[in-house]
Amino acid sequence: MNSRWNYRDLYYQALRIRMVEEEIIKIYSSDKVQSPVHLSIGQEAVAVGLCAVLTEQDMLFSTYRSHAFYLAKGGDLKQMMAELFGRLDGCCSGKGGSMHLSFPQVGFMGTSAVVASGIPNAVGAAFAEKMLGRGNLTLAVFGDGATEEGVYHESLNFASLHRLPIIFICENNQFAVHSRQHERQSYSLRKHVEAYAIETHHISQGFDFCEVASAFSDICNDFKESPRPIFIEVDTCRYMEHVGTGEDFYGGYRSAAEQAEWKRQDPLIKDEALKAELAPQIAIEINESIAFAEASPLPSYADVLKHVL
Amino acid sequence: MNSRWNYRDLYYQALRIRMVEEEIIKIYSSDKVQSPVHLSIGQEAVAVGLCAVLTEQDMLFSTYRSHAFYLAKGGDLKQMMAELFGRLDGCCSGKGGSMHLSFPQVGFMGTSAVVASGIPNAVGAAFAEKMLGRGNLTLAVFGDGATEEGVYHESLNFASLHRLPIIFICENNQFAVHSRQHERQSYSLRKHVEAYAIETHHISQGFDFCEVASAFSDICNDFKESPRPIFIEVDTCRYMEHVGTGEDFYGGYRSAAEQAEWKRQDPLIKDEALKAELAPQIAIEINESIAFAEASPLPSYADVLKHVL
Amino acid sequence: METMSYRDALAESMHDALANHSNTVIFGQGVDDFKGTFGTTLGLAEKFGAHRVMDTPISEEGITGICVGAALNGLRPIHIHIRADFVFLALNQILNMAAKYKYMFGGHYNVPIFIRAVIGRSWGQGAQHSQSPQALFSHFPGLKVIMPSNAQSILESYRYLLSDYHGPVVSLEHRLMYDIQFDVDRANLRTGEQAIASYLAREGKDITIVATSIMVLEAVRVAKYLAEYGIDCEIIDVNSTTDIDQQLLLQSLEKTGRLLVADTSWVSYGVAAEINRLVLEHNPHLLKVPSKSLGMAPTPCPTAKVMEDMYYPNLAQFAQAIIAMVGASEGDIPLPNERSMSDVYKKFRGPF
Amino acid sequence: METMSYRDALAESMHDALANHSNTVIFGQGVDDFKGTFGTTLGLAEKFGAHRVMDTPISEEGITGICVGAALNGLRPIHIHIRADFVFLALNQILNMAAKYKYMFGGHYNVPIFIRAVIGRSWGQGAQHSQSPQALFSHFPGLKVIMPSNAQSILESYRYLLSDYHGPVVSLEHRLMYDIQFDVDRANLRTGEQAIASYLAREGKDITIVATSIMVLEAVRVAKYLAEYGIDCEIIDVNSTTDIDQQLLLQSLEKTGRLLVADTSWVSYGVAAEINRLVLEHNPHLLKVPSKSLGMAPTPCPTAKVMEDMYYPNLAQFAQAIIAMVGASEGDIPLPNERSMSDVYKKFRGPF
Ligand SMILES: Cc1ncc(C[n+]2csc(CCOP(=O)(O)OP(=O)(O)O)c2C)c(N)n1
Ligand SMILES: Cc1ncc(C[n+]2csc(CCOP(=O)(O)OP(=O)(O)O)c2C)c(N)n1
Ligand SMILES: [Mg+2]
Ligand SMILES: [Mg+2]
Repeated sequence: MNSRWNYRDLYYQALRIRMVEEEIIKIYSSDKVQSPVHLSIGQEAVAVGLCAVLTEQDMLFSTYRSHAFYLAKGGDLKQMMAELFGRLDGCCSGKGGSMHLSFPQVGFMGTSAVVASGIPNAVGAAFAEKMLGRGNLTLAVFGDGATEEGVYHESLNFASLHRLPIIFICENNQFAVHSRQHERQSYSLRKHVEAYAIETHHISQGFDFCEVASAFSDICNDFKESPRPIFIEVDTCRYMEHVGTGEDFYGGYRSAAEQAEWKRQDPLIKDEALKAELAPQIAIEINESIAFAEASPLPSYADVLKHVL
Repeated sequence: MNSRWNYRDLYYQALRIRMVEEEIIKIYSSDKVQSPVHLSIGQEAVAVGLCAVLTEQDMLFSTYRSHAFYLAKGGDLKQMMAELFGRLDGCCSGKGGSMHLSFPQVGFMGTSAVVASGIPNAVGAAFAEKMLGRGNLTLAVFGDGATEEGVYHESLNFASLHRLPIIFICENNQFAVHSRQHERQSYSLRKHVEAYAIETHHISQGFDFCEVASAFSDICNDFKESPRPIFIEVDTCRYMEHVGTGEDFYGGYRSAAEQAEWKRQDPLIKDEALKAELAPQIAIEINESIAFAEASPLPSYADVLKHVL
Repeated sequence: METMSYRDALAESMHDALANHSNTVIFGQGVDDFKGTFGTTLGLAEKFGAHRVMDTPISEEGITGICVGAALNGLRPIHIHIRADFVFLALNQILNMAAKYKYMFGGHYNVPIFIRAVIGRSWGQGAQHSQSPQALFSHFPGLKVIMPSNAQSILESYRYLLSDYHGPVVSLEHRLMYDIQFDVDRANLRTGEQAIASYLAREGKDITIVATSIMVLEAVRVAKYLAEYGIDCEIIDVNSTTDIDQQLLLQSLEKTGRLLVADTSWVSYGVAAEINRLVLEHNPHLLKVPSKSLGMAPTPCPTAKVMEDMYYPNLAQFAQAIIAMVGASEGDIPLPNERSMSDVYKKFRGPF
Repeated sequence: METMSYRDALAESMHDALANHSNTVIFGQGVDDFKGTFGTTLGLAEKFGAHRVMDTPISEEGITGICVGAALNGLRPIHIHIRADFVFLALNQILNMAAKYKYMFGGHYNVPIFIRAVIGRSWGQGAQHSQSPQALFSHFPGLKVIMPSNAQSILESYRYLLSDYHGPVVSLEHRLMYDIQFDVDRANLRTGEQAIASYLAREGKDITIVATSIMVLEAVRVAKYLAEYGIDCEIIDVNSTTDIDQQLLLQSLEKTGRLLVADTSWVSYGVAAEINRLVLEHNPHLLKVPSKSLGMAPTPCPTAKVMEDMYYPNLAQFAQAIIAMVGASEGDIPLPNERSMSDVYKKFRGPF
């Protein structure tokens, strides 16, 4: 483990995210959360490692698979839970739900449920950042599948052409819903990006938050010397099904064995001692967030009509 | 000059296209052609060289810059002229005009005035060709600017993924309207395409129809051995403005000197003797086509309402 | 009589299209997976081959363009979207290419592509998974748009449009109906253009309800409810929003003098607007009372269930509107007190 | 009174937006070239810098998404399309993102992007360079759509929307008006929301013509023509299709009892449909005669001039419709015999 990062702190972050999502699984059958949930279980270390390096001013745009990045970036747990419960105190007043979390106070700029749609938005934010002469980072986070959309090509081209201060993060879990990457893509991700004269990096240990943070921190230091578009592919593994609360192999498209190698290295599974130590405190926080959510008022029709224009 | 091709025949084709467009320029001020015209003057050798290798069953999809490929592929001149004049005997009954020529009898499958929109159509035709077990070629012809559209990325990916029998032809005249390529593109065209595992070729002598035909013929022979997506960049030079009938340097974005090198090598300019010999016959044909167009009936309101569903 | 779910009617239609036409192909994300597009393409890749039932990259515009090109060269592609909202990425190919290819080239081509897209609330879909773009498509000449409201309609319209019709079609399928069982009368399947015609779903004399998709079912429910209180509703199932039967509409209104349009989308610039135009351009004195329109609230769709329930019209609002229009006093007729349409129809629970 | 062309009003509005707001930027293909978007952005790159007036790659969806993101981070982007048809490539970003970003996230963000798109016939544009998508955009909550019909409207609405309004806007500018000179009354520019309100373009008592964009000018021409024959037309300029003033509409119809809608797009599911809905939902007895609607023929746009002239309504058809509605007999009033609207307005000749 890399000593530049406090293993315990990052472990805590990652465990917190996992426990939050495990709690969501537990309560999902109660229908308290009545919207689709795309879980990040197995992928938490990516969000935690990256966000460890970021400030609250740095801006991050991500996807419907939003919980991990929301929490890692510093979004409020209570407000997230209230959002999932469809309450007025939710971070988006109940209008967003699990697929549309946002917490601008900490630079968590929004998540789109239309694949790849947030990528150009991040490029645009980086354009503004550069034009306004400010120095914060902008991150576009997306999955491997998102690279198949045309707008990805357009976004890479524009970012490179104007040498914008943006970091593209591709969380490669090798699946889009139930389709494997090689069934959908004729290109290798990084070689393709390099054709746009964009520098690429690869973080293969996506299960290891400290490794992710270290690698990303090096990249960011260099980036700050010379702001420019950078692409980082982070390998990771989805443990649960694409959407919903089931395992990711019950459909037969994937074997449990395939995940075993990842799980074997996953600190949240391996380091049972630390888990045992930290879990109780997190459990309390989660319970409080649920209590908060349940106590929060339900929106009214007047609320439905707000925020349109 | 390459002996595999009859220089005189191809010269005739190219000269015919140029003279047709020069005639269009001449009559444009009479308002007989009341629609935008995107001329190919300077680029004729590309169309002529490529189409020399094709059969009438091979399918070609191209753009609003349509005259050269329409004629080279074997589209009827009289019907083209009638189309430009907005007459019922036009190849599209007057509904298409200069930007939307089509002549399915010879595999000229249509032209779109929305940049890059025809590219996936060509890929789809190739898909059908493969699925139906037929062996004709499909060509997607487009400009350098079209490669900036997202759908280009999607089309390349799909064609490669399914190893479709399609040839992508990028006519690189280095301009999109008044913008130079480097102001719009962060990638080099062929390197970018290669990222999709698509084989690329470069034909730099786009002014030389025999060279184009030879190079393309070699590629096609190989293609027939092993049908697969292939990308060919053909360098060429637009002599006239993007749309309309003016020269291409009056706006100041481009100098006449820039074109001089191309013009110096242009057989249609260089070989005055052959031109003098062939021109009279072509002029007669053109005059006949204009007479045909002018004699053709005007469409009625009943015609407006036809062909919707 | 045979009963059949909407889902099974879709599955049968997909199967038959592949079986009856060797040039039919199905494209779509996940069409070959173990969920098979909510069960409507299950087993088809296995039976007809992966080359005819193809999973696609996430490239809506590109795949639509590929379908158009394949159609120009002899195939009959079906392209499936699990949400109509995703079709917005493909609108250039649909509106600028598919809808115009035949016309632009003077009739040289037909473009038999069939786009299936799922609409409708189900489970906290939110703003980007809930839209119902029939008005958008229906504004553009060159397309046919259908909104089947039952299994019989699916069998009829899909058979016709996938066999005997040769232009681009958009079919909007409501997610909440997939699990519903419908009566199917195979002996009397409508054929030809009749297969997509508007029709009387219920006869009545007091009010004409013009409805699309699941709102036809809602209309039937409200009609049954109000019948007990002596209100007799006539219901027209629009069926195809591009082929509204104006005669049927006007005849009905001549009888009832009252018009309520119930649509699955927003009211402004929607089906309600078009229906009102058809009426007012024909006869300005047909209605006894102002028309009314039911649709989504004039906002993007909120995610929270409690807001969703207010966002979509429910049975009580439906009944209330009718009661007010026929001039019955509300005091006399209790309003049904269901909270939510989805509670009524839904057999499934999350995620989609 | 000052006169000013539509083009100059656009150019001034672009200039002022850049001059008054350091966070305004202009994106678009060719905005910095020597033609300067039909002369409306000429010289601005030189004056305000290439970083603020930027030529873009041919990537409509991407650039729109970039505008949205830039707006979320403090800029006020203007995105210009020389043809509204090209905006169809960007509809996902407009409909699924820009129109919903504020709502979806509970009001956290504003998305002040301003999309300028050129509509309208000019010179054999054909099916893919002629569409007028106001109905499409206006169906989706979250957008404002304007269709300025004169230079004064441009000055008013652009000033308001580019300074004091903070949501996404689509402005549809009619190509045939660019060269027309209009009276401009700078002392009385409407401000605030009034800047985009519908207004009475002409008072009259016999018929209400509700018009958009250049059809307002056509309405004024036909009104002048018919005034000589004793027919007194009232004209409402809708101005914003998302903010139609229903009161103004109803008051006018109470007076005239006759409704003719003249729009730049197709009639079905268009502005005419929406206006008819607004009337019929309010009062079923307002009209004395059936309403009429004028718009493009129900087909894609043909290219040939002679077909274009039949495709778009002309002055004779306009007059004929009114004459029929007011019950004058056609024999008494000769029809104007212009062949084509574009012959009247056009100062320019090809290519665009
Ligand atoms: C434009 C669009 N098309 C299709 C979908 C349906 N869909 C939701 S998530 C998803 C897969 C995305 O895969 P990837 O980008 O790898 O992200 P992951 O889910 O693996 O995190 C698809 C196809 C969508 N939401 N948007
Ligand atoms: C989607 C779209 N955006 C913009 C335009 C306007 N436009 C017409 S041609 C053109 C340039 C295309 O350049 P290129 O692809 O290099 O072809 P060339 O004209 O050089 O043959 C542009 C931007 C369009 N027709 N369609
Ligand atoms: Mg993935
Ligand atoms: Mg070019």
